[in-house]
Amino acid sequence: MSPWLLVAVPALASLVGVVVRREDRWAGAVAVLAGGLTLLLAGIAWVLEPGSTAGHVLDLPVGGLDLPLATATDPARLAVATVVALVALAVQAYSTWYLGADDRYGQFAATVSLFTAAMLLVVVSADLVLTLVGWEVMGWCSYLLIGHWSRRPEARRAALKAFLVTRVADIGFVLGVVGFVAGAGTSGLSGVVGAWREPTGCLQEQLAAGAPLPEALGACDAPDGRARTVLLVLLVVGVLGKSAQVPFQDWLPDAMEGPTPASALIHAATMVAAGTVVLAGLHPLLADSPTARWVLGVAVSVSMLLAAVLAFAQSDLKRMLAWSTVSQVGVMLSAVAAAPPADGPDAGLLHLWSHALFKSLLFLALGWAAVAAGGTAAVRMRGSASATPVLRAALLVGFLSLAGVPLVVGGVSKEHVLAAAYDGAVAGDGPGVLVLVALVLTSAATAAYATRGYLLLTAHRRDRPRAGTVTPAAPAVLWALTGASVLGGLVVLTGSFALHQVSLLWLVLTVLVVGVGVALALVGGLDRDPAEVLARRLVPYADRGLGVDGLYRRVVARPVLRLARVVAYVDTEVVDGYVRGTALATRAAGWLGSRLHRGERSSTAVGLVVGGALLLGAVGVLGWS
Amino acid sequence: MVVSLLLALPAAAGLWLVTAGRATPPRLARPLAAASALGTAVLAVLVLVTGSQVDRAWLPELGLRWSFAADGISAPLLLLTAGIGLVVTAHAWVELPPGGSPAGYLGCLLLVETGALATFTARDAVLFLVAFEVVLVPMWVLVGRYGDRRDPRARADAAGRFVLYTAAGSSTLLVGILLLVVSTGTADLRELADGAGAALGPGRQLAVALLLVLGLAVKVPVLPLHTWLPPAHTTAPTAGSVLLAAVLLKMGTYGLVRLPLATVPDGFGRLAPVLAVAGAVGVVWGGLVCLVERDLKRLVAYSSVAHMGFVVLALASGSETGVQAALLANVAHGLVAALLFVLVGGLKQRWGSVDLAVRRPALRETSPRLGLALVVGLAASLGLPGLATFWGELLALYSAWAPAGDRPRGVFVAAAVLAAVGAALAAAYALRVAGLVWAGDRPAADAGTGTDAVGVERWVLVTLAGAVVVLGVAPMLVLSSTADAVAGLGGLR
Amino acid sequence: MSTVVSVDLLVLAPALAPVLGVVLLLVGDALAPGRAGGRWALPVAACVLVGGAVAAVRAALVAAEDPARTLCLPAPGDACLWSAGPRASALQAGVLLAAAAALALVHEAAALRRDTAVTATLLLAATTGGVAVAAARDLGGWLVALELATVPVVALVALRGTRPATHGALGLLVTSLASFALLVLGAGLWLTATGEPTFSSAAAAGAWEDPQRRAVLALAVALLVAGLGFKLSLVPFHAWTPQVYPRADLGTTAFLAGASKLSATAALLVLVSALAGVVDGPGPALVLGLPAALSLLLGTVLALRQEDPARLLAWSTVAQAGWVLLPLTALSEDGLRAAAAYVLTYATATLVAFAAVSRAGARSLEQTRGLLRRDPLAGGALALALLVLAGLPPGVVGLVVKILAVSAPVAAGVWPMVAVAVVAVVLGIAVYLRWLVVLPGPRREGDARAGGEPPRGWASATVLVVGTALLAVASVLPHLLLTAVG
Amino acid sequence: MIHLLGPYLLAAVLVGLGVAGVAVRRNAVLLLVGVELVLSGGLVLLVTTQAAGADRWAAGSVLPLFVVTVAAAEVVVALAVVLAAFRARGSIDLDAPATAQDAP
Repeated sequence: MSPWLLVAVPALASLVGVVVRREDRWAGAVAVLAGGLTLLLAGIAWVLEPGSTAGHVLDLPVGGLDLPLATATDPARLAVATVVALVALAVQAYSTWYLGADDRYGQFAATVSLFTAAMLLVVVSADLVLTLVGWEVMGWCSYLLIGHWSRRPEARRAALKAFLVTRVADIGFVLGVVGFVAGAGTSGLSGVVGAWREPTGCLQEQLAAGAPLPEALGACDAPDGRARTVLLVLLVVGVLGKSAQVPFQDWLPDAMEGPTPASALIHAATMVAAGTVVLAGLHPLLADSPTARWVLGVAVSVSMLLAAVLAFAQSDLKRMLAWSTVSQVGVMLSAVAAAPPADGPDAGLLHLWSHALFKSLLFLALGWAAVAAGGTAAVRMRGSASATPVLRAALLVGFLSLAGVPLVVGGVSKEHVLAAAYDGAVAGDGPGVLVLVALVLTSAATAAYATRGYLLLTAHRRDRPRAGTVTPAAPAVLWALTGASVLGGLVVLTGSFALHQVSLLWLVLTVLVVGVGVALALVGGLDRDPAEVLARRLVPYADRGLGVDGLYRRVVARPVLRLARVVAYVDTEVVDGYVRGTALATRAAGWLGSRLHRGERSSTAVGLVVGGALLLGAVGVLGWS
Repeated sequence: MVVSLLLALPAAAGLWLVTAGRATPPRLARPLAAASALGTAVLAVLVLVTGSQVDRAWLPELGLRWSFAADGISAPLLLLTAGIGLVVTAHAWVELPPGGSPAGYLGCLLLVETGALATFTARDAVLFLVAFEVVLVPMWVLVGRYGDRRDPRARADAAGRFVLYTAAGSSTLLVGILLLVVSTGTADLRELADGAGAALGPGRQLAVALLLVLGLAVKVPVLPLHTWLPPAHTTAPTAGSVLLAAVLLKMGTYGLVRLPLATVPDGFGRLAPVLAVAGAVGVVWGGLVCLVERDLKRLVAYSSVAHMGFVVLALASGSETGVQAALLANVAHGLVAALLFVLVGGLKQRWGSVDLAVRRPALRETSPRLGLALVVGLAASLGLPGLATFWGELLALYSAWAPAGDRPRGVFVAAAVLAAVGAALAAAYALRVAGLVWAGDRPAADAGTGTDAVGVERWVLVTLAGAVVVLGVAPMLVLSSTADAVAGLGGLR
Repeated sequence: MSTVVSVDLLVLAPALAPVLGVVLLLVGDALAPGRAGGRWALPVAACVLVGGAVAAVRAALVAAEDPARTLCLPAPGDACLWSAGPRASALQAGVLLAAAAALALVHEAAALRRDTAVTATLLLAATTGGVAVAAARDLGGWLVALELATVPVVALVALRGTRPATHGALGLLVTSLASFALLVLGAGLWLTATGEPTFSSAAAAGAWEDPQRRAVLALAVALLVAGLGFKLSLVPFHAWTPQVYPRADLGTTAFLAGASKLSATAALLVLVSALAGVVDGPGPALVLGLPAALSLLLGTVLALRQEDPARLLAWSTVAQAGWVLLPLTALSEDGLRAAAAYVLTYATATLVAFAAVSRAGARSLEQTRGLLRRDPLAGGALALALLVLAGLPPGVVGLVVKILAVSAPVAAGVWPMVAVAVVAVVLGIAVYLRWLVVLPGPRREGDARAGGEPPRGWASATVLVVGTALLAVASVLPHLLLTAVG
Repeated sequence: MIHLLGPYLLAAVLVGLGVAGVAVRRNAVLLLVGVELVLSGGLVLLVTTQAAGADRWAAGSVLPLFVVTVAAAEVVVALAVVLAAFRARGSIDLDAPATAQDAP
């Protein structure tokens, strides 16, 4: 079975979905059936035939460049593909209820299908160009999904911001891809890795010999060590943007303006996590480049800790989940950044797997609760899940997982991440120590806000909250995801992810750290909002994401717009000036000429003849001799 | 034989419509024009299938032959032109601009198509120039007579600027061609390409390349020779804008491939860094202007400048990949620009103006079909994978990063970085338009529903959007057609 | 040693035909003065002109291999005073047909005047000179023929009798006299420099070799060019053109713009063909290039400002004269051919334009608004003529001759002229499009002529039809034109 | 041939005088006189050339005859035009206004 099928089914579904977008029932049926089929295919592939690589399905004759457009289906990728398909199916099924009354449900479902296809493409791609295709399409889908309720100005702005921030970061990603492909002469992942694995020191030598950079660049077109570092950093920048890591983190909380199922999809299994998959594919190169590892390590360490703290202090629970995503994606990437070459990146992928399950569960549960409560603010949602058993169960499992309690899926993966970071710290040439410290602190903070979230949502209320009217799809989805979150950790037993044995020590340490976090959250007792108790002063700042939005505007948006105005002015007044100047000069010459001929005097005419003859004679005699 | 028919059919129909048949009522003129365009399209396919060519002496004193044939490089452009010809004649059912007789308008459209087809099939350098000039007058009439009715002065200015600016370019081109012809002793493009300028000294090569590039750069247009484009686009009727963007600009890039790149590769190589920087700056420049431009039609025009910047950058790289990228991006931009101009023309017809400063209800609410087409167009404009522009522009970046061996790599890498930044700007302006027009900034409640695209307009949009998607998913449709011919260009390395 | 000069009447027929016409007219007028207002004179004149044109075409066809020569002197030298190759014959045919066209326009206005026979006689006399100069190879014949082509035209202009016309005639007269003096002086210097009374390459080559004689040759060529510059309306010898064109009657103006330019070019070609291939370098190119560049620039720039069609065409003539001279700066055989092809195309297009203006009776560009609807024949022909003059397809022949005109200096490497030509192309397009743009305009309310008045005059219609047909054929098959000019 | 210097000088002086006359005179007849002076300079030049070294056809001697004839014909036309101009506007000043409206 070709992995292309995995991509083609949801892509086709989106195409069909666009055609039948006016008919909600058809659109829903197409989306859910396609989602189910995709999951089935992914599962079958995972179970039956891992380990194949296929290339050259499309023959693109582009001169000297080799574009195999290869796909790869190793077990880890297929596992991730399966969980992506699962979450996508869950989101599609859930949306039939959540957006059932929406007048643009059809478009939404089609976009989700396309989004799924793009993510699956990134997952199965073993080709940088294919990866880029999926990567960019996801960005566009996120724009459509976040801006789904485009009647609201906030949604429009959030969509714009999400796309622009990620696209700006993508400058790095695109250039990185182009650079790697150019150096290798092929876009196939194995070819790129092979070519760049043993780089030359050409640039280094040229620069040391005193050649200026442009010349040195011209002299070294073979894969080069310095160039590799630059390209890796560029790629990392792109990944940081899509994954909403510092300094690009601020688009993600704003993206909560989108419908909750869209948030679940974007956060849990697709866009923000995609960077982990990409970097995992390039891990052999990354692990060899301390600079790139440090850039990534520092960014994700800051991100995960900062985001965890901000999550704790959010007054809006949906935004709390958003910040938790930033933090958890940081955790995934930290495994890639810190893991020494021998360990491989699979700890990060495992965390991607588990995060997909529990984060989608949390989002979908929260979405239901928010519908019941009529808003997502912490004050309003207080106790909104307390009356619905399925919600309580889902939230319990979800938050336990988020906190990283051992044995549920989140705990299992987090232990592996910690172990990888520890290995990295021991190996010593990467940011292992930093990452390890950040991870431990983040785990505690995560446990604290997870506790806060659970406490708030399931707090006892005098008035019995309404459960909201739901179709059977919603509870079914939640039950399924709850089950998956509980049992998902068993995936380590399948051997799909290349993991090291985790010693019991990590179990104990995790329990300890989580315990500290939970205890911290419970300082104020069970009835009070821990954020009120511990971080009341921080809340207003946290809600605004520390004002980074203003920073974006001041540092990027406004200067660019100012430059644009200058350019537009220069374009019409200066660049076009020479055109108008020519016209003006012609007219002036014409005016001057007709002034000269105004008299139309015959004597002038004769004078001109005589003068002209003299001039010509002089020119002739002087010129010819 | 077939290739002669290909040129004769639209020429005859067009000439008849602008002269004897000027008074033909629209009810007859429209089907006639559309039928000619359809016939031309069929003939274009036939020409490609049969490999028809014609080659006889036309002006032996000048070594000028009446020589037309299509090869892999011209094939996609031929089909594009024929397709766009169909689109614009069909569009006459949607909009017949006032200002003169409808038949004359349709005739001018067909004549422009003729000129473009002749340009893309000409196999003789001087004949190429003659064909190049054929489009000028009909296009001038389209802009100057059938253009925007509101401001006659602006109309005359735009039309005059178009024709004079491009004439300045083609005069320079003429000098370049003549110099090339007298230096090599042949005007046959194939022979010239085979010779690859070997007969010329380095100084002569540079002079020829400079003249050719300067002349063609006006048509492309390459920054800073682009200022004729925005007024022309803003003023021209919808179909005129479509032809201008989708066909006329392509003549410039096609010329760059056929003339300087193929015939004087060394001279072109020495100019390439300048051209690459101009292209990359054009990408950023166009993007920046689009961020603050108020008139949507002008905005699309400036986005054309940006897109053509990618094409120029790819061409300048001088590698086979670069030329392939340029040819692909060329066709892609033709489709996308056609789609956007049809859309914007439709909006202008409905709203009276396309000033972005006017707050309007969401297009996706009032006219969902137009909205969908707009989103496809804008997404293509920002280079979304899966749509036509992506491949060309990515490969353009690639070719700039890894240019031909004799190019100064540092300059090209810098240009690639600049162009990548420009691609991000493309996202910014595309989303600016999407935010203002598609998502709307006025509540829909007080707007009511607008008229959506129906009938011919709908099918025109569906066709163009479909073509954009198809080319995005299957870029090999163009690439495999051009591959052999590009590989055969002597000057590439 | 025989002293008999050989005479071949058939070869001389192009020049003899108008002479015959002159004789017929004079005799006829003497026998029956003022009969039928002298209108019978025009058909007779037209017949002899067309007959002469036929003879010229025949000569061109016969002379394809070897120039037709007559008036050959016996030894020593064995030179022929009349030598018409295909190019000269084509120009002769052009002169004759252009004169016929001018005659047709005279006919159109003939109702207004009584002295048609005189007009026709003068016209034929001037034509004779124009025809003869193309084939003249000796200084004497050349000078006489040239003046024969000029003097009657002065009288023609003055004949109108109005105050502006006499003013124009006076301007024309004094300029022509001055330039005649220059020509004589130039001829004298030529003889001094070369010691040969003929325009032959050998003579020029001899003078070119000797540095002292070279300077005299330079002065001679400069003065000859200056004298011809007046007839061609080259800047700075152009000032009479905008004075005369709007003030003379259209027929005379058409003759000045058509036949007169053709004969002047023919004379210039005689001179330059003696130099071509012999002299080279920037100096000789400069003597031709300076007036050419000035004409190209000044003519176009001023044409851009004109409102009166006749004035516009006057300045356009100045600019086009620059175009004729441009290829000659290359001093090569290709340049000669290009100049001949250019002037033929220019004359045809200009005559068509004058015929259209005459039909429309327009005294300003604005009055031609809507001409395409009002009078499709005149409007369409005018549009094509303007496009040819601008060098834009569908007036392909205009473009082709421009390409030819530029290719000669490109091949010779006369770059300044090429640069000027590029500028002139663009400005020229602006000139003609400015006129073209009003042609298809809407019907003007309140314009008396706009009410569907039936087109008049078969004579101008003939000029329009024949001229347009020539332009159209040459556009499709420019090869024919180039074959005609060798 | 030093003995020919005189005639050459004479020709130059005649031409110079004529050119000066043409350049400064506005009266049509006086201008004609200037032109004739230039012409006669040209004739002297021709004849001198003939004297200096005969060409094949004695053109230096023959040409002046032609030129004088043509010049005479020209003067006839010229005087006719001048006469017409005088009749039309009462002045033979070259710079008299072209139309009655232009007259001050």
